Amino acid sequence: MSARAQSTAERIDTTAERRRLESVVVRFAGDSGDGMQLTGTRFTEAVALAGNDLATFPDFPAEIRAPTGTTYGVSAFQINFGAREIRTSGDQPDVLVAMNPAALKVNVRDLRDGGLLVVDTGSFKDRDLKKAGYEQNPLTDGSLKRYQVVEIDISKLTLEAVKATGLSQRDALRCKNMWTLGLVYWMYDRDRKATVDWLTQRFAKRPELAAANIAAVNAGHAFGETAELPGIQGFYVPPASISPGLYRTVTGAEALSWGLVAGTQLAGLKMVFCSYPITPASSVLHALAGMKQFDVLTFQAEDEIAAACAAIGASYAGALGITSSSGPGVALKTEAIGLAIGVELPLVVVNSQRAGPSTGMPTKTEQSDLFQSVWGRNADSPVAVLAARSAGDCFEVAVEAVRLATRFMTPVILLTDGYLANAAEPWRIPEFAKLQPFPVRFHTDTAGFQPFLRDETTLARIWAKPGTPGLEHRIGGLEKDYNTGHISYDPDNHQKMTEVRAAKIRNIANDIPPQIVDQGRPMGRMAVVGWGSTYGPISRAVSNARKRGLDVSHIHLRYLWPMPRNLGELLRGYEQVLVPEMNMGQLKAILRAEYLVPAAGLNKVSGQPFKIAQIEQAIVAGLEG
Amino acid sequence: MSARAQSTAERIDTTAERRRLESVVVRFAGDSGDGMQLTGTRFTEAVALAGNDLATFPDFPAEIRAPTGTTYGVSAFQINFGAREIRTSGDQPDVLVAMNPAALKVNVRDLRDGGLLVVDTGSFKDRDLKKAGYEQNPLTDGSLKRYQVVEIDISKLTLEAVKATGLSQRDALRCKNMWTLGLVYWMYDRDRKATVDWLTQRFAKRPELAAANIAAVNAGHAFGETAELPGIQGFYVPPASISPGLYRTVTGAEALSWGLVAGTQLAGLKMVFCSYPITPASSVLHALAGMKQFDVLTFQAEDEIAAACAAIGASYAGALGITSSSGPGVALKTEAIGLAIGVELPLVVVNSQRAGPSTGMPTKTEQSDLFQSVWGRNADSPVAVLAARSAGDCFEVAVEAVRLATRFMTPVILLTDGYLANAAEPWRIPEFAKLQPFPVRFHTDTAGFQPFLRDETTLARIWAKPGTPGLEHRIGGLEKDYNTGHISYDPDNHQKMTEVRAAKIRNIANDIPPQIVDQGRPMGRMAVVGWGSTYGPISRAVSNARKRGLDVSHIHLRYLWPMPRNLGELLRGYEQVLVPEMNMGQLKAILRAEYLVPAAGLNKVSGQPFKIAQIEQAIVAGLEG
Amino acid sequence: MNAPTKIDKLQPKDFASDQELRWCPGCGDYAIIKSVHKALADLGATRENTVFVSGIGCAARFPYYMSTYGFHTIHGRAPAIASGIKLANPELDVWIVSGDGDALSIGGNHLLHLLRRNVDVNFLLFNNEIYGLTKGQYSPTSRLGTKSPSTPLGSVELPVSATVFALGVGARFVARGIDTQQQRLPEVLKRAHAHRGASFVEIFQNCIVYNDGAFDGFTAKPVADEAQIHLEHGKPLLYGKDRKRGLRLDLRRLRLEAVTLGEAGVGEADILVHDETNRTLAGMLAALEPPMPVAIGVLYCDPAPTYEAAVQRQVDEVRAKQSRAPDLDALMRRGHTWTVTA
Amino acid sequence: MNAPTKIDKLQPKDFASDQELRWCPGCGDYAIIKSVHKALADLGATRENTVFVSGIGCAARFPYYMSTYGFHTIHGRAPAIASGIKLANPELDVWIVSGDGDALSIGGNHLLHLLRRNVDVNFLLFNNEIYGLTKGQYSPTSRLGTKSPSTPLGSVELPVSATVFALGVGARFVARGIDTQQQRLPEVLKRAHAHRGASFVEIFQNCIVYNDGAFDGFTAKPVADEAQIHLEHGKPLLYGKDRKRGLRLDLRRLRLEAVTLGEAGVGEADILVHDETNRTLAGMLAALEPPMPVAIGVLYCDPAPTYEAAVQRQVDEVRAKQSRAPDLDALMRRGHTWTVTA
Ligand SMILES: Cc1ncc(C[n+]2csc(CCOP(=O)(O)OP(=O)(O)O)c2C)c(N)n1
Ligand SMILES: Cc1ncc(C[n+]2csc(CCOP(=O)(O)OP(=O)(O)O)c2C)c(N)n1
Ligand code: SF4
Ligand code: SF4
Ligand SMILES: [Mg+2]
Ligand SMILES: [Mg+2]
Repeated sequence: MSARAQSTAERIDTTAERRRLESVVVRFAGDSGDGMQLTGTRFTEAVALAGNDLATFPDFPAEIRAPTGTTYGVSAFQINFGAREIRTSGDQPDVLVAMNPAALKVNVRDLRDGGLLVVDTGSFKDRDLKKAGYEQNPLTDGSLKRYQVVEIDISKLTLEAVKATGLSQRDALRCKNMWTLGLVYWMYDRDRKATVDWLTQRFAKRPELAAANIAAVNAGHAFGETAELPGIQGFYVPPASISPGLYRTVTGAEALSWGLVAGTQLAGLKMVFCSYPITPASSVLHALAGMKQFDVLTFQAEDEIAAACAAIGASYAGALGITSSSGPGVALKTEAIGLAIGVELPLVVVNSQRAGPSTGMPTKTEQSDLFQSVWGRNADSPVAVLAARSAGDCFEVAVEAVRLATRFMTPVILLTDGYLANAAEPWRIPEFAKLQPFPVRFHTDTAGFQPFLRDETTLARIWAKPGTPGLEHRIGGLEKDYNTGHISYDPDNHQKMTEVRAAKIRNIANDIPPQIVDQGRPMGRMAVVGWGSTYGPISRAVSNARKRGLDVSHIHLRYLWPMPRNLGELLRGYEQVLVPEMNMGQLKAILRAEYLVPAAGLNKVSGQPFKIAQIEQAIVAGLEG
Repeated sequence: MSARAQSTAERIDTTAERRRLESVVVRFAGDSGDGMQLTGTRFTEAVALAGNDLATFPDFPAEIRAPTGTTYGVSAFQINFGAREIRTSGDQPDVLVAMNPAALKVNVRDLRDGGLLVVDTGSFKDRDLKKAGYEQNPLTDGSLKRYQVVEIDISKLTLEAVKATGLSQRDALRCKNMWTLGLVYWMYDRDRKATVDWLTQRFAKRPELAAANIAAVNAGHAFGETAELPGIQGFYVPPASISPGLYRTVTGAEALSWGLVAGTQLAGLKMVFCSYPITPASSVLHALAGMKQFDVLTFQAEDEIAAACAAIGASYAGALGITSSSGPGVALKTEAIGLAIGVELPLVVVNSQRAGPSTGMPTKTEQSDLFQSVWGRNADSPVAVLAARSAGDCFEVAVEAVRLATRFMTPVILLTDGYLANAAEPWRIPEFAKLQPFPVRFHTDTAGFQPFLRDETTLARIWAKPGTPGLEHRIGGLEKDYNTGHISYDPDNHQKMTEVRAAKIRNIANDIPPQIVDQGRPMGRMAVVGWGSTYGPISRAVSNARKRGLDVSHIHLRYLWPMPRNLGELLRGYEQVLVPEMNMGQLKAILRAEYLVPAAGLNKVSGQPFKIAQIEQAIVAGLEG
Repeated sequence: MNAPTKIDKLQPKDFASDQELRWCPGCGDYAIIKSVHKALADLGATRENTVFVSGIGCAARFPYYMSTYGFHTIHGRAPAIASGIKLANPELDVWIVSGDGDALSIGGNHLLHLLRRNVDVNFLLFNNEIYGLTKGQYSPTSRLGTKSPSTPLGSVELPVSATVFALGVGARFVARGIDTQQQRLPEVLKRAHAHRGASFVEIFQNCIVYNDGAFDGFTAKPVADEAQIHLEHGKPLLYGKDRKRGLRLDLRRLRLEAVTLGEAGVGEADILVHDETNRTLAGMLAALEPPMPVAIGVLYCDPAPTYEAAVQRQVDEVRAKQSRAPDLDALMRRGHTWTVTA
Repeated sequence: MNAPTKIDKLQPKDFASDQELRWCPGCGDYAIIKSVHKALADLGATRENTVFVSGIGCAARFPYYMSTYGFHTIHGRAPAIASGIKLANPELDVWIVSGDGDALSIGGNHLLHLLRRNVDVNFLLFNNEIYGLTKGQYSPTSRLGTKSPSTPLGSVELPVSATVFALGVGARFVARGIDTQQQRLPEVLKRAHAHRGASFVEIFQNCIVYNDGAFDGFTAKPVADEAQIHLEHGKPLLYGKDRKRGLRLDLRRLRLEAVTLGEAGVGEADILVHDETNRTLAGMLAALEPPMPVAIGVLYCDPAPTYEAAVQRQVDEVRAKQSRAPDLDALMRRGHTWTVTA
């Protein structure tokens, strides 16, 4: 199947003279004031419109606005795009654009040997070098000889390009990023039109800025075409074979927000989304705060405990309460989640994981809250735990979380991470009408009513909401009698209730699809088992290993608790089980505990996603070593 | 070895005419206003003084002061005492004293078939029966025919006995419990003197009450001697063989408090104990609030979070911060514990577990916070986890918790439970001078100082306290550079720091004794592995099974994380591993995850301790089934 | 809060649930629940639209004893849970019952924000100046020197005043009642209910077991008349058996002083008139402690828009602007999209 | 708090750590840290006995930039951690630095109890009326209608006033400062330091990125003189360029009114005199908002015994009563014991 992307713009065919590439990894790096995220986002769009598959990795500084020119103020955006299926943002950039010495210093070690390094010499003044902590000028001291260095005075060229618009020097220099983008557009033969349109719209009220930025894009592009600099060469990356449909780029935070809205709409419920800001979870709050038309209320609570409790209150009153945070904030919600388990109310808890322990590295990614999700509560307190594997997958998983929470009257923890939240990827937009509705039926029958009547199949209790005449009842965190719902301290009853709570959650396994094997055989020498945002690198690493002829399969879990009912048997069919995780071995421990399979861990806890090569090496070592 | 207990009182030898018993289980049950806990405590003392081994189980109502005569207002105290080693409070009472119909209703089902049931007919009026929810009088409807029922109008006999003291009827009736105690003293030939002394002292300011109560004890005793009621028969329970030494009875809460004081004294530190009241943890706060002479400060914080944080602040400032709570309260401390892990400060977290989830059954016992302790935090956040097996063991474990916290600069979670906290057991009092001191050495050397300098062996960081000139430094929850301690977002550094935090805790395994086998062979057909307060019933069940000739061993863990370094190998030496727990299988999961041993669970979640028979049956089923 | 009037109005007893009351015999909570039953009956409340929410504590057992909807939650968090309930369904008539520990120790922050946000609920704080349920430890309202299991030598912390706190965080309705005042308390509760927005009512409640007689200093029969001042908006601040005593503003020291009519030239004109809408006066009244008379009744009432109404208004405005049903498909297709064909 | 005087007193710059300041260029925090350095130098503070404790937020980065001891803890909990520090070592001079979210959103309850208990620390609240670190969401002090990422249509909650709150929960020292007032702010900090017990200082701090100019209404040069009133104990409440404006008590409405000397018969005698020890006056001053002048300086100062001293006193008393070293063996042997012999 061959795919072709149609954008509104006409594509000029200049492919003839260009070198064809299957995929390429570009990283834009500069000061946080240099607009690298914006540059990356625009480039992503252009690349997507050209029909490439792609993956991105935005890497923000921890500080809001670090002093200009410092290493900790460096902001970077990496994109991997290609003519084949792209599964990660790329192990190593082929191209690094460094807008200043600090950006160079922080990023250059990642560039592949022989890679292209574009630097703005206009920002390599002595002061700039000192701020970045360089003793000597790296452009002249020979330290960059492993790379193909292209020095351009982008600052000066930009100033010239936008002179006509009469901007102040300061404002004019802010167009540097667009000049650079223009140059890169030329290099990869990507269309400027979408960017030009976007700039026009963005600066509708300040046309001089629009003009200047557009002039910069065009000048950068023209520079590529005319300046015959060694290294600045035209490439061609053909479109990828992508399933047909309507596409957009989406971040995990966006897809998650839309998925939650879709889910509550499918359930026929009002959403009360309760959160307290925390990096990297806040973007979901921000997105939903702007979606009031869907009967979405957002509540910025005084803290995470209040957020969880307000969500529980909302569910009690017959809406769907959702709460969202990151690890340390979810830790604070623990006691409240216990209440939701005890009173058996639906609740969705979104955890955008970040590097810990404690405050850790808030802007860096990690998947180390799995233990907390599955087992991190006092008492026997089972809940369902799901994880999204990619930005787009966040949508589906969010819908599923809402479905399970309402169907089983239980909290559901949905795990994403800082990487998923921020990374953008192309996404085939679903059609709402094609999603299966799962309308909630509130209990209204007064005959034989008690609040803990259970559905025989799901074991879920009924949902009787305040305002319903004749169903007045009291619930609470104390143990309840199985038959009447009243407070009970009876020993046998507590045993029975504990068991039914556990059975209800275990039962979910009968309501979810059996585990499929993503790649490879359903048995064999090795299964690589992953969850969450490691999907991309695992998938590519397994592909690569399989191309080498190794007998290895990839299994990726969406359901972390309960696990799919066939998983134990499936895993027992492999000689080795390798579990790559961005933590010290949490899924590994759960798999071992559940299935007694000798799962081994591959653990990366650096705040950075896995590189494909790391996983590939581990597979090879396991099978050939 | 034969043992003889010497009390201040002379023992009258009436053993000749009495039936000899190896052990006996008595339960006193009555209204919460009837003074059953006091009765039990006095009886415990008399029995201990007589040289028996014993174990008790106090069972309070959940309400502060439930209305008289209701079933939920029933308070009970069970004691198992004997001429042999006593390991539990007994599966089934041999004797039940029921002071009113409600007490009968709640407790009678536990009495063994043929057991002795003593009821106060004076409290079996129609109103009393109705309050207890009896439609018919159980004394006359034949429902008690499986038991040997002894009906005595204790109310009336007590009134007569104390008439001379001129007390009001109300006050006089309050002596009923002492009358009953007198009767039971006679039955088991236990000395009244300690009780008489105690009453005299207790009511020193109200001699008429002392006189009345003493008269009641004596009258009950005399009644036993004279009234030839069938069933009221004299028994003789010879002293047990007990290691020599000075003994007292102690509750877990007391022993724990003393152990924490001993530990901080051995470390040479001031203790700052920070807590927020919660059942069943408050008693430790209460005990320590009265121990100011030992440089113990207690801080009743505004909530559990503040309590944990204040303890961390105290440790930062160079004292030992300790915080104590129960499951839901410990859940709230999670984020703060993460901070202590991140900044590597000593902290002891005591969790007196209770039945959950959520508020659950606050007055009932459970051991379901193991997951929370070992794995219940966001991020990779290892801490040490210890558990006490008995009231007396709380002392030793508390000392050990302080030792590990200060030696390894880490939070240590110490698990007890509601049962341990309240149950009293005889305890050989340790001598403080014989305990090994482990004085803390604060860092003072300014040369090459940085706050995260580590000890090569323990990997613990140094402890440099504010007030020390030249060591001014900043610490915090953000990731720290391994070498300088400054904030670091470096990927490799985070990996290294995560690994060193994990290694430091794993290292503790080299600092603790290897796991011993409590009973049985160090390999064989089955190991029964327990932790915490299940020690008693497991121990007896394994003894019983071994007497039947079954090849079964008992292993009881004090160190839940890290586990003793020989444990994996040890467990692999058994064909079966059975893990009885008062939860749904938490240690079981950890053992499976750690050692891939096919541990099987025996799970009781009823808010009540295991019965010996339950465990014995499971052993038999496993080995013979 | 809606209070639909029905033809056959419910009686006080109709608001009792079938559960046996399990407070200690003699506990002040028995009297309070009676007043609540009466107030609800007087208001013509319905069971189905009334929700009682509580945290943990003796007071917090309250919902179990009501025949309305009820939610016994976790310690200190009832305000947050109630906020969620009101966001989900602003039509419900929500009452929160809390103790001094629940409301002002662990729950202080949630109460602060509930009052500040002005969520339309009635918050009843049963202040017994002790932790009842956990067996008698001192609480944030316990007086200095309180001996308790955790403070065997007496507490050393200055207590917080519930009403001064409520005013300080911006509450728009602040009132006080006494458990045993079976005539007055229902009236205060009805005022609280009538107020749109967060209504804060402190009720002095005797804990017979752990803090018996804590309020005798101003509630005991013999002293009550002289030790309490009952506030009425627009009426002079007079009190005492013969209403001969009154409160005057000491201008020099900017504080209230107790004076006697007819003595030292004090006339009616010297006596301050109660103005519920004056926060400064409310603050001074709230701070009165024996030997000054303790202020009972509505200290402050000055309505402002409620939180949930404002939130809902934003939603409604957005929805009103939409020409057609909100369309998730359209939203997801906003911005740049592209089509891939086979 | 101890402040040993040394021969070679440290200079302001000596209190800076070796870490580069990482606030946004132009952030008000730069000005504040300068004032703190100056105040410490003036006080003759030592680095080793000074501890800066903070929660999380931009403001909370403060400790890293000080050459003293420092503890950057978790969001909202600095008051609790500081309490533990003071219990362990009352000799330390503890400063807490917090933001409006840290102190009044997640940390409101801990601040309440810190102030109520009167722990001897200095609490500095950098109020920028926004969540800086998490990129600009509204905070509990943000004004009604604040547009932020979480309130795109404007916030609908009434803000809490930091100083009114502090007074409401029983703080014994309440003051205000402005980031850029490099002369005045150190003086306020020194007063806070001199006060034994919890000192609460609200500092208006400009967040140039997310809430730029929030306080321009009363801090901008052209308006400052007429829009601020600087409080001095015992001095009349006058303000304005020529000190012609003053505050008078409107007796009928029991509130402050702004008057002009010489106009409408207003004389010096009509102007209230500032009395730091009067809580009612402090409350009225704290509540002043534009167009009334904003009160800057020490609003309230009325010392009471500190918490940690009272706690320590109980310990000392117990220990003094002990004739010999405390004996754990004796304690464990108290009550009934028995000996088992072999
Ligand atoms: C998280 C948590 N911490 C502590 C407790 C224990 N606890 C229950 S109620 C209570 C305080 C009760 O005092 P108050 O709120 O004044 O209510 P009262 O019992 O006096 O009515 C405490 C500390 C708990 N249930 N949950
Ligand atoms: C438990 C927890 N919740 C949330 C956060 C995220 N967070 C960090 S700082 C902050 C608020 C910052 O605002 P403020 O206290 O006003 O300080 P500022 O940055 O404005 O100085 C938040 C919500 C966190 N770090 N920890
Ligand atoms: S302990 Fe006190 S507050 Fe609780 S029920 Fe008993 S009397 Fe009432
Ligand atoms: S975001 Fe605002 S408060 Fe934070 S450092 Fe920047 S300017 Fe300062
Ligand atoms: Mg109370
Ligand atoms: Mg702020």
